[in-house]
Amino acid sequence: MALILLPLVFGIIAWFVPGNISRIFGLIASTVTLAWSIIAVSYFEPSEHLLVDFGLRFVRFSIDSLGFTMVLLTNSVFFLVFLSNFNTSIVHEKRFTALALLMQFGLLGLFTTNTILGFYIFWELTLLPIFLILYWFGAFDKPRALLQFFLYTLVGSLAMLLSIIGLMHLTNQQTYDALLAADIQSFGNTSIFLMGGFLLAFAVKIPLFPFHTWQAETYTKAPTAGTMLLSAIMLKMALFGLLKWVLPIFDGNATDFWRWPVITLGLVGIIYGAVIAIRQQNLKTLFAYASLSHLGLIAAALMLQNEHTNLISVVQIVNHSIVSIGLFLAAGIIEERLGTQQLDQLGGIAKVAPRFGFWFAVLTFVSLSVPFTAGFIGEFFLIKALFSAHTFTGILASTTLVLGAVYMLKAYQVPMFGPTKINSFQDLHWSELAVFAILSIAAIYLGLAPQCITDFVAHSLTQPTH
Amino acid sequence: MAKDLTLLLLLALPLLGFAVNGLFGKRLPKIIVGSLATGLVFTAFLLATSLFSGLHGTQIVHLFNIIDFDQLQINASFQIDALSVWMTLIITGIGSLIHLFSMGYMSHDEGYHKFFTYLNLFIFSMLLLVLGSNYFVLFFGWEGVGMCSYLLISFHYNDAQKGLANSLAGRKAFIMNRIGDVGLLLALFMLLGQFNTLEFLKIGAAVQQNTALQGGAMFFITLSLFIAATGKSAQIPLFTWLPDAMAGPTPVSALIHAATMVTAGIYLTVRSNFLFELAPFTKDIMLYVGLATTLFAAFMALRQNDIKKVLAYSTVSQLGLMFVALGFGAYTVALFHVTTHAFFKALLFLGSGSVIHGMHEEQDIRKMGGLAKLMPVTHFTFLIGTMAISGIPLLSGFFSKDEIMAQALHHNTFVYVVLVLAVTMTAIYMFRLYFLTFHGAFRGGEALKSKVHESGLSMTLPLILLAVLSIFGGLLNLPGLFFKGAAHWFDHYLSHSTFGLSEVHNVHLDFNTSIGLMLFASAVAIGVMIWAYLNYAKKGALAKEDAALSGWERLSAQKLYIDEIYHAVFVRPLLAFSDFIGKVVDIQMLRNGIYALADGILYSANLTRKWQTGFLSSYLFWMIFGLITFIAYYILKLSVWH
Amino acid sequence: MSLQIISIILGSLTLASALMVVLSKHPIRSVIYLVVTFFFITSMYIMMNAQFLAIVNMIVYAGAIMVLFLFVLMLLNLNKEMEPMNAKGAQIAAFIAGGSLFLVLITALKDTLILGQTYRQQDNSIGLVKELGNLLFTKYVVAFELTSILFIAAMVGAILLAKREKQIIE
Amino acid sequence: MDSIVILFISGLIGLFAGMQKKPLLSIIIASLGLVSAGVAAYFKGSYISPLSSYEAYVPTQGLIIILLCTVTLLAILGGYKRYAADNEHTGDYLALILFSLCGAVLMAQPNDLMLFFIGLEILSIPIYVLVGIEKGSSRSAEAAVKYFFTGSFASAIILFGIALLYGATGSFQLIEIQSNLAIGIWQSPMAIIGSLFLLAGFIFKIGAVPFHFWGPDVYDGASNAVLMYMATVVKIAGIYALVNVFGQVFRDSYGFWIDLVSLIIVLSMFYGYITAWKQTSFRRLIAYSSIANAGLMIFALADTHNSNLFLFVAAYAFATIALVVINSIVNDDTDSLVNWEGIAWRHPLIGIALVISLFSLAGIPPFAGFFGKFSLLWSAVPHVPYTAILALIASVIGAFVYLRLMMSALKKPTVVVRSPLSFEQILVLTLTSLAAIGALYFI
Amino acid sequence: MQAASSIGTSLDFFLFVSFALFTIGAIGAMTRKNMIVLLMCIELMLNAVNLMLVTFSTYYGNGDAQIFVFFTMVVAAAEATVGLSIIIMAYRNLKSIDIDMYNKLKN
Repeated sequence: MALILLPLVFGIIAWFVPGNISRIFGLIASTVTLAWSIIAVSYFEPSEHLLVDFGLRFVRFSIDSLGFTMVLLTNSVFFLVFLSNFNTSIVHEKRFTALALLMQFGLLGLFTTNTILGFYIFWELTLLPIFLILYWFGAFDKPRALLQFFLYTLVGSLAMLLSIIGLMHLTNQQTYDALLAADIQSFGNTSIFLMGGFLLAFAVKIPLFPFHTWQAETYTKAPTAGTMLLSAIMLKMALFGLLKWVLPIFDGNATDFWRWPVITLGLVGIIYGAVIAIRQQNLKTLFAYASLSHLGLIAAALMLQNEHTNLISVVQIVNHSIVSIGLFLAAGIIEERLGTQQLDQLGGIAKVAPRFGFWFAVLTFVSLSVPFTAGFIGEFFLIKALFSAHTFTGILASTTLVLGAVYMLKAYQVPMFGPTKINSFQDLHWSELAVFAILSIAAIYLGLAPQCITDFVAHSLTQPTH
Repeated sequence: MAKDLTLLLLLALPLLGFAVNGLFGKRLPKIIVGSLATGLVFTAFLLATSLFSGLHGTQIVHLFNIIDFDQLQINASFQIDALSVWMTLIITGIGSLIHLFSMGYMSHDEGYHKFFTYLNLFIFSMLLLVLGSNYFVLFFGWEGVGMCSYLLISFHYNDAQKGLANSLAGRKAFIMNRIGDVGLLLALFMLLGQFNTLEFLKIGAAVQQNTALQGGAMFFITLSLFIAATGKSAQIPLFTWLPDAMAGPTPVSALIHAATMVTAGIYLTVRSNFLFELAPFTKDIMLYVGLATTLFAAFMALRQNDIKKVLAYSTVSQLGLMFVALGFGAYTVALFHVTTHAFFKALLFLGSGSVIHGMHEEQDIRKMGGLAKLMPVTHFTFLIGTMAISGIPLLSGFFSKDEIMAQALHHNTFVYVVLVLAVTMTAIYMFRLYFLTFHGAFRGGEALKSKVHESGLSMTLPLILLAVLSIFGGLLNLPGLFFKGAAHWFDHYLSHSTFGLSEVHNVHLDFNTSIGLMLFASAVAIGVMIWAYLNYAKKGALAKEDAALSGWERLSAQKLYIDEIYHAVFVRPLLAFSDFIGKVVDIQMLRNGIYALADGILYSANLTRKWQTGFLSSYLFWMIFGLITFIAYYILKLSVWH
Repeated sequence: MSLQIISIILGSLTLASALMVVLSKHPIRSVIYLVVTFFFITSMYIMMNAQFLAIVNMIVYAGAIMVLFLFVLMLLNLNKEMEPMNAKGAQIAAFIAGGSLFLVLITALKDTLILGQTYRQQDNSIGLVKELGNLLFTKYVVAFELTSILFIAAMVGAILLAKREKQIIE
Repeated sequence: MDSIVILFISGLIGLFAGMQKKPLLSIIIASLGLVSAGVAAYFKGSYISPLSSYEAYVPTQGLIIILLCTVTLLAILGGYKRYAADNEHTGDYLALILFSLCGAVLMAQPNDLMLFFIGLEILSIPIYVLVGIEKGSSRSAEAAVKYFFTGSFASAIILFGIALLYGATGSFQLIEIQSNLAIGIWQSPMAIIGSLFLLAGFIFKIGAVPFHFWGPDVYDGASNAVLMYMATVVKIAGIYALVNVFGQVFRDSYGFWIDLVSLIIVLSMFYGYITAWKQTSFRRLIAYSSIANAGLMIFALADTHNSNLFLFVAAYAFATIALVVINSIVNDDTDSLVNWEGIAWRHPLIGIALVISLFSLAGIPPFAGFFGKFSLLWSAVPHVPYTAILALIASVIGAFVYLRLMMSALKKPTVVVRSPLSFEQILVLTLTSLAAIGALYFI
Repeated sequence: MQAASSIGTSLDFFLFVSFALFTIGAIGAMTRKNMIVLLMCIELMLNAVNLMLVTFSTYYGNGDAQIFVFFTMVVAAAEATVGLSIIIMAYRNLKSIDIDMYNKLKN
């Protein structure tokens, strides 16, 4: 219970903390939550469910090993976000600390809720803090881009709300297990529509190809911490929803109906994002499109509903969080110190700031999913799954390797290599260094021993469903 | 020491060097950094020799499981057999020499520790590549060396004159390699789909048990493997990165882009021989691709003026030669050439490195000349290298090339004729290079001439050792003409414990043909040497300026315009496509579409608010209108229902 | 028979005077026509034997309320003709709207406008004061009492609004 | 009936106490009246009322009465500053509000069309007056004029409908009307036309398209204090009356009018939200948003057995009151959205209440507005799925309106101006915020 | 009872008159600009309803409708009072009772 409520409590306290110690408070709060979840996981029997009930009608919690993985991921991400921004101005604002912690609460709720309406509530609950963070601390010159982000997510989530209402009406159930047990297939085409509603929400959030246009602009204009939160953990909500809720519940004709459309969109996204990223001049925009490319792969692979692929996709989800924190941190560091992210204004930073150059390179290679990193395991098995499903999809999906090299290396070497164009560049602060180190170690550890996640998650993903 | 421990130690040593130099290198004195890296690789070499001496049969060393699902198991495990140990010997042996060389060559470089860090990482990756007992671990190494290659090519990323050029060359290499990697990846998927394992031995066993596998599946698998090989081993169509990769420091060119990494494709093919044997069509493709590569690369090398570029095209050409051998199914022959090529090409590159070092980073042979007196050791060793690669009799290159020619003559006369042409060109450009560099008058100006100096011991020692190896390397696999007992030692060595190779037998020509072949080859090589001597050393012919070139010379100097063609056919359309979808589709159509929708709503807001006129009469009118609508709705509904 | 003719005549006169309320330009005349209309309506009530309502209509409506109207008109000194007519288009639109409302009403209700045929003779004493009084103070006493709220609210409101505040006298 | 009597009496007392020119006294009396009316409604049936014989005519029990009293209490507290400023009339204003609330209570749960009509008038007439209390303001006068004429016109329409219904069924009692119509409303066009006129009148009261025109102008011209009352209570009473009449009496002809109602819902929501987009004045914005919200409320008609309306109207009312209270802090005489810029920085409570209220109105969890919308849609979706889809699309546009407002309010100003809040403002903002959050625990 | 039966045949006509009266009132409300006349037009509409109610009352022989008419008159009186005071108040502000002058609030 404290696992879920802790961030809420901290988030409320954070409003009353004076601004000058808010960054320390944020760091402590996130450390405590992380530590708490680590302790909790050590007592957690992965094959069991941890039930938490506050006596609410529509919101109940049940934590399984997948949920726990996501909880750990969430807490780690928030810890890293606070740590990595320790030296930036944003954490001096108690508003940020408080909102971030509230958002953490929303995410934890989402990952642990056991009711479908609870899923929706937490889904939207996360939107509120991130919206305020983006608005207050972002560089949105026009409200348009920010509103576009909201429009898209809202359209998606309202479609999901309709689907949830329909689902609850049809099955007369609301908990996860009961919904799993319900015979959705007997509703025929209705179930296809219902799943479509969910998929629309997820497609916006992941994002899948034609629904991604909010992403690049939002990422670019958002404060670094906000971008990290968005891409490292918020997008994962959709994948989690797909993995845990939608695919198992709608197993059957609805999934069969949507499988190839979604895979197609995912594939289009993979190539589309990568191709666009090649020519981007803004670092964050480039990473945003890269993210589109990477997540399209996970989404497409998830639709295959292959047991092993599902397990591996969790690894890939974690990996993507690692990568996006790292890359956006790098972009943020550049932006913060030089005030620009335009590639043509940058050059030769590695010379001035060798430590930064080194760690950025490591993260670049992690995102290129070279072997020894979690990304490799992830991409290898996901593409393999797509390849087994259809040769052509596999071949198309594997182009991400080549195109990824094209844009990632550009993103790395244009600012870091070449003649030095900048005057001074303060090398990494210890907090940033720590984040980079943690991320790299995690990526390499998972690259060599992905089994630690897959075994744990397998308890909740390989249970016989119907 | 137990073999598995030896092996793990062998792997761990370069990794240790990488870690130590990476973490503390900046604070350690250069000498310690360099000797640590070199020493570790050399120790690894010693361990490799111990493995070599104690080698019998194939042994698997299992480390841990990477993925362990019920049906699917992927292990981090290693395989000790003749092939892997031999490759290990080359890598660590040549590697330690080049490390030694680098200690001198890089001594003035700021990134000294970084260089050795990367170099050790490369050695580690390369060892993974060759030692892995399955394709997965192989892939680890495969991509790892690609990554190191990138880092090392773009090592001098901060160069003020060349700007981003170095790192762009690195990126080109990485991307081209990645294309090949995709091939390997697809092959892996197909293998997993077909055999549900990636272990060499298990796949081999499955192949042997089930002979019905011949056919489509095998063709696609091997084709994908070959695509991977073309990427890494710089074959047509993915060869253009290798000449550009010369942007890296010269020891890197020697180690990665001549001796070891680029031969990974050959290694892969040899390792997968049992698969290739089932796919004759792929072998044919391989043969002709190799043939074309060797010919065109040799042609392109003819009029290059950058000392390293000549060597780079030469490498491409030699690699093509190896693929020709592989195309004939002569795996050991190819590997033999890999070995000798490693010796003499490393020698040549290091020699050129020594020249460049002595010339203070000048690489253009038009500015050299007469270096023989200024740099005697370099000159002498370089000459040996040149002779070895040109096929001057009794040097290592002579034997290895001769084997390939023999295969060609036996299988396909056309191929043989083309090969002769290529080999002749090889001799021509090599001697052109040699004479222009070391003979004639110094063309670099007096100021530079006074500064030119012979390199130090750490650089010349590797040169000498490699020269020795280049001379005697041929002894490893003597043709069975005279010393029958010592002949074909290498073939036997490889076949006896490498899976699949024992079943493959090379053709051996009869005595007369062999002698004839050898004599012909010797005549060609020596003839070219004499011609070159007369032309360049005596007549003093010089390399022409670019503007003066015409006809075939221009084509050669411009590398057949392949880069330009690639740029026009692939790069430009991709960029244009990227711009198109990035700016037109994404921004203008999709995003502005959303904005247009929003604007439409905004605009309609302008209309709807006009409805609220402010006049009470109109409000009352609309209320009555609403009432009328209600009643009309009723009347309509009634008439529809009845 | 004669009643029917009388009712038709009365009805026509009612409508005619009502139209004059709408059409006459001078507000005072409108008031007068309205009083006339009420008078005709009252006579219809009498025809239907709704005596109490007829009297109330005469006294309260035609008497009190209309006097109030006149009073306000005089008070505001607006008895001169000052009303600019609407734009023709709006006028026509209003007439068309009114006409169509009437038309759709009649169309929709044409089948039920047959009260005369289904009319059964009823006790015609219901409109008398006694009957209505009984009803008002038994069945509808709640409503009757609640109207007091209405009145007091209206009274307070009217005073609140119409009272001339000292501070805003210009 | 008890509640009505209590309200009336406290209104009368307040009226006379107002002569003391002590605003505090008036507000205390009014508050006490409201609280005791609510308490009386809550404990209805557990005590013996001297008025129990009237209960058959005027049922005054249930949450709805309590809601009306609570909302009115918040509204008079929120507007207290305005009422107190004119201390000569404070008692009159509050009395008018209490009288008007009597009408609301009377009409919200009608079982007799006659009482309903009287209730409607008791509700409306004081509001006509209240809209015009800003005597120096021509806007206020215009608003009063417009509201009065459109309102009377609508009364005539409702009356016409009632008359037609009476003509068709011979009774004003809803139960009798229902039983008389049970043989088939299709036999009686008169009843149907009557019901349509009645519908038009209801829609006028809650201000949905196409009878919404009074809304923006009147809200714009009225003072913030009055707006708090009339934007909430009138709508609540109107929608409850609509649901009770249509959901019960005309349940049989559901298939007939539901399409029309759907059309009204969709038009209202789109029209309201779209037009709200371009407003530059806060009260007009709230007016248009309330048109859209009225459309949403009409969803309660979709399921005649289980309307699930309560939560939504409560959330709507609380959020609206909170926003208008906030508006009254910056926009007293003027009414421009420009003044909203950076308003959240004036006081933390303003920021919190504003964010919560706007998100609640936009229907974003975990605030009451979401649960209100959810429960409405929960009942409606099986019956009118396509309308629900359109409504959700419209509410995206609505979310935009609220978000833009919120963004402007949250923008950090260059110079942070603090405005102290008075006690009753703090009370109102706190209560509304707590209610919006607390909804989570009551569903 | 000749007279009574003839009144029966007149009922339809009274209803017709009532509808027409309502319509005329509505038209007047839409077209007239003078607020007092406007108020009168609305009174006309109310009277139309009254007439209809009395007609129905006669038809059903039921006094309820006549009671309703009584209340309608009450309401009309209250409305007229408030309406007229609003008109006076408005006149003081804008010095006009032309309804078209009251269009500052719009859009």
